[in-house]
Amino acid sequence: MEVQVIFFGSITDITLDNSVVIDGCVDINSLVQTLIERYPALANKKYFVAVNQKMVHENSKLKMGDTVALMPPFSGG
Amino acid sequence: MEVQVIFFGSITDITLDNSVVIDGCVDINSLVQTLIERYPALANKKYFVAVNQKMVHENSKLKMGDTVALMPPFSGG
Amino acid sequence: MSNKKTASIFVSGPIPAQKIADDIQKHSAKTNIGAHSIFLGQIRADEINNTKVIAIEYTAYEEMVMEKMAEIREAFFAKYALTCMHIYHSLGRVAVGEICLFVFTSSAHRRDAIDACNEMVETIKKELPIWGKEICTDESTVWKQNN
Amino acid sequence: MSNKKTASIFVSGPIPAQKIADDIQKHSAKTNIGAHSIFLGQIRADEINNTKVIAIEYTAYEEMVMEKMAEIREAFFAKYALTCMHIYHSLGRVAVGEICLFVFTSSAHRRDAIDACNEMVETIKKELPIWGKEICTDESTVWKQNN
Repeated sequence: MEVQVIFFGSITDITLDNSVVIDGCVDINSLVQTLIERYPALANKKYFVAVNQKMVHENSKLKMGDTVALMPPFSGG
Repeated sequence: MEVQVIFFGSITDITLDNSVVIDGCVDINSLVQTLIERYPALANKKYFVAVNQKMVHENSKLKMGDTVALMPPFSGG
Repeated sequence: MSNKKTASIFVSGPIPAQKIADDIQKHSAKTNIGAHSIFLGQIRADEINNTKVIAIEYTAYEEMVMEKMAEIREAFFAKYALTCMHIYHSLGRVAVGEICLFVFTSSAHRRDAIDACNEMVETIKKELPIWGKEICTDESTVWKQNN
Repeated sequence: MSNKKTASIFVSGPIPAQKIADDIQKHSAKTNIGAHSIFLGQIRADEINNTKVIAIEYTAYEEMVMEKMAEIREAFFAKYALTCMHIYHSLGRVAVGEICLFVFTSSAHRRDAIDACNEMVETIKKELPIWGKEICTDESTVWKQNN
Protein backbone atom coordinates (compact mmCIF):
# COMPACT_ATOMS: atom_id res chain seq x y z
CA MET A 1 0.00 0.00 0.00
CA GLU A 2 1.77 3.09 -1.27
CA VAL A 3 1.44 6.66 0.00
CA GLN A 4 3.17 9.75 -1.27
CA VAL A 5 5.09 11.78 1.31
CA ILE A 6 5.91 15.40 0.53
CA PHE A 7 8.39 17.62 2.39
CA PHE A 8 8.51 21.38 2.88
CA GLY A 9 10.76 24.14 4.17
CA SER A 10 13.63 23.09 6.43
CA ILE A 11 12.54 19.43 6.26
CA THR A 12 13.92 19.32 2.72
CA ASP A 13 17.37 20.17 4.14
CA ILE A 14 17.21 16.73 5.76
CA THR A 15 15.45 14.69 3.08
CA LEU A 16 17.15 16.45 0.13
CA ASP A 17 14.04 15.45 -1.80
CA ASN A 18 10.65 17.11 -2.13
CA SER A 19 8.78 13.82 -2.07
CA VAL A 20 9.11 10.06 -1.70
CA VAL A 21 6.78 7.13 -2.16
CA ILE A 22 6.60 4.86 0.88
CA ASP A 23 5.08 1.41 0.83
CA GLY A 24 3.59 -0.71 3.59
CA CYS A 25 2.71 1.77 6.36
CA VAL A 26 -0.79 1.33 7.73
CA ASP A 27 -0.90 4.51 9.81
CA ILE A 28 0.93 7.79 10.46
CA ASN A 29 2.93 6.45 13.41
CA SER A 30 4.40 3.63 11.36
CA LEU A 31 5.05 5.98 8.45
CA VAL A 32 6.93 8.41 10.71
CA GLN A 33 8.96 5.47 12.07
CA THR A 34 9.90 4.43 8.54
CA LEU A 35 10.85 7.99 7.62
CA ILE A 36 13.07 8.36 10.70
CA GLU A 37 14.90 5.17 9.77
CA ARG A 38 15.55 6.62 6.35
CA TYR A 39 16.28 10.21 7.54
CA PRO A 40 17.53 9.96 11.16
CA ALA A 41 17.73 13.78 11.61
CA LEU A 42 13.92 13.91 11.33
CA ALA A 43 13.69 12.50 14.87
CA ASN A 44 14.70 15.87 16.33
CA LYS A 45 12.60 18.02 13.99
CA LYS A 46 9.41 19.79 14.85
CA TYR A 47 6.76 19.53 12.13
CA PHE A 48 3.04 19.25 11.46
CA VAL A 49 1.49 16.41 9.50
CA ALA A 50 -1.27 16.85 6.91
CA VAL A 51 -3.04 13.98 5.14
CA ASN A 52 -4.61 14.99 1.83
CA GLN A 53 -4.21 18.68 2.77
CA LYS A 54 -5.92 18.36 6.16
CA MET A 55 -3.92 18.77 9.35
CA VAL A 56 -3.94 15.68 11.58
CA HIS A 57 -2.94 15.90 15.21
CA GLU A 58 -3.24 12.23 16.23
CA ASN A 59 -2.29 8.91 14.75
CA SER A 60 -4.71 7.85 12.01
CA LYS A 61 -4.99 5.11 9.40
CA LEU A 62 -3.57 5.63 5.94
CA LYS A 63 -5.04 4.33 2.72
CA MET A 64 -3.62 3.67 -0.73
CA GLY A 65 -2.85 6.89 -2.61
CA ASP A 66 -2.93 9.22 0.38
CA THR A 67 -0.64 12.24 0.29
CA VAL A 68 1.10 12.91 3.59
CA ALA A 69 2.85 16.27 4.08
CA LEU A 70 5.58 16.99 6.65
CA MET A 71 5.54 20.70 7.34
CA PRO A 72 7.85 22.65 9.68
CA PRO A 73 6.38 25.74 11.43
CA PHE A 74 4.99 28.19 8.87
CA SER A 75 6.85 31.40 8.07
CA GLY A 76 4.83 33.15 5.39
CA GLY A 77 4.17 36.87 5.30
CA MET B 1 -10.04 96.64 20.38
CA GLU B 2 -10.65 94.57 17.29
CA VAL B 3 -10.53 90.78 16.92
CA GLN B 4 -11.14 88.71 13.82
CA VAL B 5 -13.77 86.00 14.10
CA ILE B 6 -13.72 83.14 11.58
CA PHE B 7 -16.51 80.62 10.95
CA PHE B 8 -16.38 77.06 9.69
CA GLY B 9 -18.67 74.27 8.51
CA SER B 10 -22.35 74.55 9.37
CA ILE B 11 -21.72 77.79 11.30
CA THR B 12 -21.34 79.55 7.94
CA ASP B 13 -24.94 78.56 7.11
CA ILE B 14 -25.93 80.93 9.91
CA THR B 15 -23.39 83.72 9.48
CA LEU B 16 -23.34 83.57 5.65
CA ASP B 17 -19.81 84.95 6.00
CA ASN B 18 -16.49 83.24 6.61
CA SER B 19 -15.24 85.98 8.89
CA VAL B 20 -16.14 89.24 10.61
CA VAL B 21 -14.19 91.84 12.58
CA ILE B 22 -15.70 92.56 15.99
CA ASP B 23 -14.73 95.54 18.10
CA GLY B 24 -14.93 96.14 21.85
CA CYS B 25 -15.15 92.63 23.34
CA VAL B 26 -12.71 92.05 26.21
CA ASP B 27 -13.22 88.30 26.55
CA ILE B 28 -14.75 85.28 24.84
CA ASN B 29 -18.01 85.44 26.77
CA SER B 30 -18.71 89.00 25.69
CA LEU B 31 -17.67 88.19 22.12
CA VAL B 32 -20.09 85.24 22.01
CA GLN B 33 -22.84 87.50 23.38
CA THR B 34 -22.18 90.04 20.63
CA LEU B 35 -22.18 87.34 17.97
CA ILE B 36 -25.51 85.92 19.19
CA GLU B 37 -27.05 89.40 18.98
CA ARG B 38 -25.91 89.59 15.39
CA TYR B 39 -26.68 85.93 14.49
CA PRO B 40 -29.46 84.74 16.84
CA ALA B 41 -29.41 81.14 15.49
CA LEU B 42 -25.90 80.74 16.96
CA ALA B 43 -27.49 80.50 20.41
CA ASN B 44 -28.65 76.94 19.65
CA LYS B 45 -25.49 75.78 17.89
CA LYS B 46 -22.86 73.49 19.30
CA TYR B 47 -19.32 74.60 18.52
CA PHE B 48 -15.76 74.74 19.81
CA VAL B 49 -13.83 77.98 20.18
CA ALA B 50 -10.15 78.38 19.26
CA VAL B 51 -8.10 81.52 19.89
CA ASN B 52 -5.09 81.85 17.61
CA GLN B 53 -5.42 78.18 16.61
CA LYS B 54 -5.54 76.85 20.17
CA MET B 55 -8.71 75.34 21.57
CA VAL B 56 -10.08 77.20 24.61
CA HIS B 57 -12.59 75.55 26.91
CA GLU B 58 -13.22 78.39 29.38
CA ASN B 59 -13.75 82.11 29.19
CA SER B 60 -10.49 83.97 28.61
CA LYS B 61 -9.34 87.53 27.87
CA LEU B 62 -8.95 88.67 24.28
CA LYS B 63 -6.32 91.05 23.00
CA MET B 64 -6.06 93.26 19.95
CA GLY B 65 -5.53 91.24 16.75
CA ASP B 66 -6.57 87.84 18.14
CA THR B 67 -8.20 85.40 15.74
CA VAL B 68 -11.17 83.58 17.23
CA ALA B 69 -12.56 80.54 15.39
CA LEU B 70 -16.06 79.10 15.84
CA MET B 71 -15.92 75.45 14.81
CA PRO B 72 -18.80 72.95 14.77
CA PRO B 73 -17.96 69.27 15.50
CA PHE B 74 -15.28 68.02 13.12
CA SER B 75 -16.18 65.69 10.27
CA GLY B 76 -12.98 65.03 8.37
CA GLY B 77 -11.96 61.64 7.04
CA MET C 1 10.30 61.17 5.81
CA SER C 2 11.50 63.26 8.76
CA ASN C 3 9.49 62.89 11.92
CA LYS C 4 9.32 66.66 12.41
CA LYS C 5 7.88 67.47 9.01
CA THR C 6 5.03 69.96 9.20
CA ALA C 7 4.14 70.17 5.53
CA SER C 8 0.46 70.47 4.72
CA ILE C 9 -1.55 67.26 4.63
CA PHE C 10 -3.98 68.73 2.11
CA VAL C 11 -4.49 67.66 -1.46
CA SER C 12 -6.82 69.60 -3.72
CA GLY C 13 -9.64 67.26 -4.79
CA PRO C 14 -9.43 63.44 -4.74
CA ILE C 15 -6.25 61.52 -3.89
CA PRO C 16 -5.21 59.57 -7.03
CA ALA C 17 -4.54 55.81 -6.70
CA GLN C 18 -1.33 56.50 -8.60
CA LYS C 19 -0.05 58.68 -5.75
CA ILE C 20 -0.49 55.72 -3.39
CA ALA C 21 1.54 53.47 -5.71
CA ASP C 22 4.25 56.11 -6.08
CA ASP C 23 4.49 56.57 -2.31
CA ILE C 24 4.78 52.80 -1.75
CA GLN C 25 7.43 52.53 -4.47
CA LYS C 26 9.53 55.28 -2.84
CA HIS C 27 9.82 53.18 0.32
CA SER C 28 11.60 50.27 -1.39
CA ALA C 29 14.89 52.09 -0.72
CA LYS C 30 14.25 51.99 3.04
CA THR C 31 15.43 48.47 3.74
CA ASN C 32 14.78 48.65 7.48
CA ILE C 33 11.02 48.60 6.76
CA GLY C 34 9.20 45.28 7.16
CA ALA C 35 5.57 46.41 7.27
CA HIS C 36 3.34 49.11 5.78
CA SER C 37 -0.18 49.82 6.97
CA ILE C 38 -2.49 51.92 4.82
CA PHE C 39 -5.96 53.30 5.42
CA LEU C 40 -8.00 54.87 2.64
CA GLY C 41 -11.27 56.72 3.05
CA GLN C 42 -13.54 56.53 -0.01
CA ILE C 43 -16.69 58.61 -0.63
CA ARG C 44 -19.78 56.42 -0.22
CA ALA C 45 -23.06 56.90 -2.13
CA ASP C 46 -25.15 57.07 1.05
CA GLU C 47 -28.90 57.58 0.79
CA ILE C 48 -30.23 60.63 2.65
CA ASN C 49 -33.99 61.37 2.65
CA ASN C 50 -34.70 59.76 -0.75
CA THR C 51 -31.71 61.36 -2.38
CA LYS C 52 -28.16 60.11 -2.85
CA VAL C 53 -24.76 61.53 -1.96
CA ILE C 54 -22.76 62.26 -5.14
CA ALA C 55 -19.79 64.06 -3.58
CA ILE C 56 -18.38 65.53 -0.38
CA GLU C 57 -16.92 69.00 -0.28
CA TYR C 58 -14.22 69.43 2.37
CA THR C 59 -13.15 72.62 4.08
CA ALA C 60 -10.67 73.03 6.93
CA TYR C 61 -9.06 75.48 9.27
CA GLU C 62 -5.77 74.82 7.51
CA GLU C 63 -3.35 76.70 9.78
CA MET C 64 -4.80 74.99 12.84
CA VAL C 65 -4.64 71.56 11.17
CA MET C 66 -0.95 72.09 10.46
CA GLU C 67 -0.18 73.09 14.05
CA LYS C 68 -2.22 70.21 15.43
CA MET C 69 -0.63 67.70 13.04
CA ALA C 70 2.88 68.74 14.11
CA GLU C 71 1.94 67.91 17.71
CA ILE C 72 0.24 64.66 16.72
CA ARG C 73 3.23 63.53 14.61
CA GLU C 74 5.57 64.12 17.51
CA ALA C 75 3.33 62.14 19.87
CA PHE C 76 3.03 59.24 17.40
CA PHE C 77 6.79 59.00 16.78
CA ALA C 78 7.29 58.97 20.57
CA LYS C 79 4.67 56.25 21.06
CA TYR C 80 5.36 53.95 18.08
CA ALA C 81 8.61 52.71 16.52
CA LEU C 82 7.79 54.11 13.08
CA THR C 83 10.14 54.42 10.14
CA CYS C 84 7.81 56.95 8.54
CA MET C 85 4.25 58.23 8.48
CA HIS C 86 2.47 60.07 5.67
CA ILE C 87 -1.00 61.59 5.84
CA TYR C 88 -3.06 63.18 3.08
CA HIS C 89 -6.59 64.58 3.24
CA SER C 90 -8.62 66.11 0.43
CA LEU C 91 -9.85 69.69 0.35
CA GLY C 92 -12.63 70.74 -2.00
CA ARG C 93 -14.91 68.41 -3.88
CA VAL C 94 -14.40 64.62 -3.93
CA ALA C 95 -16.90 62.51 -5.89
CA VAL C 96 -18.40 59.17 -4.85
CA GLY C 97 -15.89 56.33 -5.35
CA GLU C 98 -12.88 58.65 -5.00
CA ILE C 99 -10.33 58.67 -2.18
CA CYS C 100 -10.43 61.52 0.38
CA LEU C 101 -8.05 60.23 3.08
CA PHE C 102 -4.73 58.36 2.85
CA VAL C 103 -2.88 57.31 6.01
CA PHE C 104 0.40 55.44 5.46
CA THR C 105 2.62 54.17 8.29
CA SER C 106 5.75 52.01 8.07
CA SER C 107 7.84 50.16 10.64
CA ALA C 108 10.32 47.32 11.02
CA HIS C 109 7.75 45.03 12.67
CA ARG C 110 4.05 45.00 11.88
CA ARG C 111 2.49 45.97 15.24
CA ASP C 112 3.84 49.54 15.20
CA ALA C 113 2.68 50.34 11.66
CA ILE C 114 -0.74 48.73 12.18
CA ASP C 115 -1.47 50.25 15.60
CA ALA C 116 -0.26 53.71 14.57
CA CYS C 117 -2.35 53.65 11.38
CA ASN C 118 -5.49 52.66 13.29
CA GLU C 119 -4.99 55.29 15.97
CA MET C 120 -4.18 57.96 13.38
CA VAL C 121 -7.49 57.42 11.55
CA GLU C 122 -9.39 57.97 14.82
CA THR C 123 -7.23 60.98 15.70
CA ILE C 124 -7.83 62.65 12.33
CA LYS C 125 -11.60 62.26 12.65
CA LYS C 126 -11.69 63.47 16.24
CA GLU C 127 -9.03 66.15 16.47
CA LEU C 128 -8.52 67.87 13.14
CA PRO C 129 -10.72 70.89 12.28
CA ILE C 130 -11.97 69.58 8.93
CA TRP C 131 -15.59 69.57 7.76
CA GLY C 132 -17.36 67.60 5.06
CA LYS C 133 -20.52 68.74 3.31
CA GLU C 134 -22.39 65.97 1.53
CA ILE C 135 -23.78 67.03 -1.83
CA CYS C 136 -26.79 65.07 -3.10
CA THR C 137 -28.27 64.31 -6.52
CA ASP C 138 -31.06 66.87 -5.97
CA GLU C 139 -28.49 69.59 -5.14
CA SER C 140 -29.41 69.53 -1.45
CA THR C 141 -26.50 69.46 1.00
CA VAL C 142 -26.04 67.90 4.44
CA TRP C 143 -23.15 68.59 6.82
CA LYS C 144 -21.44 65.29 7.48
CA GLN C 145 -21.25 63.96 11.03
CA ASN C 146 -18.53 61.67 12.31
CA ASN C 147 -19.18 58.90 14.79
CA MET D 1 -14.90 40.33 -5.79
CA SER D 2 -17.10 37.36 -4.89
CA ASN D 3 -16.82 36.16 -1.34
CA LYS D 4 -16.51 32.53 -2.44
CA LYS D 5 -13.58 33.05 -4.77
CA THR D 6 -10.89 30.41 -4.31
CA ALA D 7 -8.39 31.63 -6.86
CA SER D 8 -4.74 31.30 -5.94
CA ILE D 9 -3.28 34.00 -3.72
CA PHE D 10 0.18 33.47 -5.18
CA VAL D 11 2.16 35.89 -7.28
CA SER D 12 5.46 34.82 -8.80
CA GLY D 13 8.18 37.07 -7.35
CA PRO D 14 7.56 40.51 -5.79
CA ILE D 15 4.17 42.24 -5.79
CA PRO D 16 4.49 45.43 -7.89
CA ALA D 17 3.34 48.74 -6.34
CA GLN D 18 1.45 49.28 -9.59
CA LYS D 19 -0.74 46.25 -8.88
CA ILE D 20 -1.76 47.86 -5.58
CA ALA D 21 -2.73 51.10 -7.37
CA ASP D 22 -4.67 49.18 -10.01
CA ASP D 23 -6.56 47.19 -7.38
CA ILE D 24 -7.47 50.37 -5.49
CA GLN D 25 -8.59 52.06 -8.71
CA LYS D 26 -10.89 49.13 -9.58
CA HIS D 27 -12.84 49.71 -6.37
CA SER D 28 -13.93 53.24 -7.29
CA ALA D 29 -16.93 51.68 -9.04
CA LYS D 30 -18.11 50.11 -5.76
CA THR D 31 -19.87 53.10 -4.29
CA ASN D 32 -20.98 51.30 -1.13
CA ILE D 33 -17.35 51.24 0.06
CA GLY D 34 -16.30 53.85 2.60
CA ALA D 35 -13.02 52.39 3.88
CA HIS D 36 -10.08 50.36 2.61
CA SER D 37 -7.45 48.83 4.85
CA ILE D 38 -4.19 47.59 3.35
CA PHE D 39 -1.27 45.71 4.84
CA LEU D 40 1.99 45.25 2.93
CA GLY D 41 4.87 43.06 3.98
CA GLN D 42 8.26 44.28 2.71
CA ILE D 43 11.55 42.32 2.81
CA ARG D 44 13.84 43.77 5.46
CA ALA D 45 17.67 43.79 5.28
CA ASP D 46 18.07 42.04 8.65
CA GLU D 47 21.53 41.28 9.96
CA ILE D 48 22.17 37.61 10.73
CA ASN D 49 25.57 36.52 12.14
CA ASN D 50 27.59 39.32 10.51
CA THR D 51 25.89 38.90 7.17
CA LYS D 52 22.83 40.62 5.71
CA VAL D 53 19.59 39.35 4.24
CA ILE D 54 19.36 40.27 0.55
CA ALA D 55 16.22 38.31 -0.38
CA ILE D 56 13.67 35.80 0.85
CA GLU D 57 12.70 32.80 -1.22
CA TYR D 58 9.16 31.60 -0.58
CA THR D 59 7.75 28.13 -1.10
CA ALA D 60 4.31 26.83 -0.19
CA TYR D 61 2.07 23.81 -0.13
CA GLU D 62 -0.08 25.52 -2.74
CA GLU D 63 -3.08 23.15 -2.88
CA MET D 64 -3.39 23.22 0.90
CA VAL D 65 -3.11 27.03 0.97
CA MET D 66 -5.99 27.25 -1.50
CA GLU D 67 -8.21 24.93 0.54
CA LYS D 68 -7.36 26.71 3.76
CA MET D 69 -7.91 30.15 2.22
CA ALA D 70 -11.38 29.16 1.01
CA GLU D 71 -12.31 28.27 4.61
CA ILE D 72 -10.70 31.42 5.99
CA ARG D 73 -12.48 33.66 3.46
CA GLU D 74 -15.81 32.17 4.40
CA ALA D 75 -15.15 32.70 8.11
CA PHE D 76 -14.06 36.31 7.54
CA PHE D 77 -17.11 37.21 5.44
CA ALA D 78 -19.29 35.69 8.17
CA LYS D 79 -17.52 37.64 10.92
CA TYR D 80 -17.00 41.04 9.24
CA ALA D 81 -19.28 43.17 7.04
CA LEU D 82 -16.83 43.26 4.15
CA THR D 83 -17.49 44.47 0.64
CA CYS D 84 -14.44 42.63 -0.61
CA MET D 85 -11.14 41.11 0.44
CA HIS D 86 -8.07 40.45 -1.71
CA ILE D 87 -4.93 38.64 -0.61
CA TYR D 88 -1.66 38.15 -2.50
CA HIS D 89 1.51 36.42 -1.35
CA SER D 90 4.75 36.02 -3.26
CA LEU D 91 6.27 32.69 -4.27
CA GLY D 92 9.92 32.43 -5.27
CA ARG D 93 12.53 35.07 -4.71
CA VAL D 94 11.71 38.55 -3.37
CA ALA D 95 14.58 41.01 -2.85
CA VAL D 96 15.06 43.40 0.06
CA GLY D 97 12.78 46.44 -0.29
CA GLU D 98 10.22 44.55 -2.38
CA ILE D 99 6.67 43.62 -1.35
CA CYS D 100 5.88 39.96 -0.52
CA LEU D 101 2.39 40.24 1.04
CA PHE D 102 -0.62 42.39 0.12
CA VAL D 103 -3.82 42.20 2.17
CA PHE D 104 -6.66 44.47 1.03
CA THR D 105 -10.05 44.66 2.76
CA SER D 106 -12.94 47.04 2.05
CA SER D 107 -16.17 47.85 3.88
CA ALA D 108 -18.85 50.52 4.24
CA HIS D 109 -17.57 51.60 7.68
CA ARG D 110 -13.96 51.57 8.78
CA ARG D 111 -14.02 49.09 11.71
CA ASP D 112 -14.80 46.05 9.55
CA ALA D 113 -12.08 46.70 6.98
CA ILE D 114 -9.47 47.55 9.64
CA ASP D 115 -10.23 44.66 11.99
CA ALA D 116 -10.45 42.12 9.17
CA CYS D 117 -7.15 43.29 7.68
CA ASN D 118 -5.36 43.03 11.02
CA GLU D 119 -6.75 39.59 11.78
CA MET D 120 -5.98 38.36 8.25
CA VAL D 121 -2.29 39.26 8.56
CA GLU D 122 -2.06 37.18 11.76
CA THR D 123 -4.04 34.34 10.19
CA ILE D 124 -1.78 34.19 7.12
CA LYS D 125 1.35 33.99 9.27
CA LYS D 126 -0.10 31.38 11.60
CA GLU D 127 -2.26 29.16 9.41
CA LEU D 128 -0.99 29.07 5.84
CA PRO D 129 1.66 26.48 4.90
CA ILE D 130 4.17 28.93 3.43
CA TRP D 131 7.90 29.03 4.19
CA GLY D 132 10.47 31.74 3.72
CA LYS D 133 14.19 31.11 3.35
CA GLU D 134 16.37 34.14 4.00
CA ILE D 135 19.25 34.46 1.56
CA CYS D 136 22.27 36.42 2.79
CA THR D 137 25.07 38.39 1.13
CA ASP D 138 27.56 35.54 1.74
CA GLU D 139 25.21 33.01 0.06
CA SER D 140 24.29 31.41 3.37
CA THR D 141 20.60 30.76 3.99
CA VAL D 142 18.44 30.75 7.11
CA TRP D 143 14.89 29.45 7.35
CA LYS D 144 12.71 32.34 8.48
CA GLN D 145 10.77 32.05 11.72
CA ASN D 146 7.53 33.88 12.46
CA ASN D 147 6.70 35.27 15.86
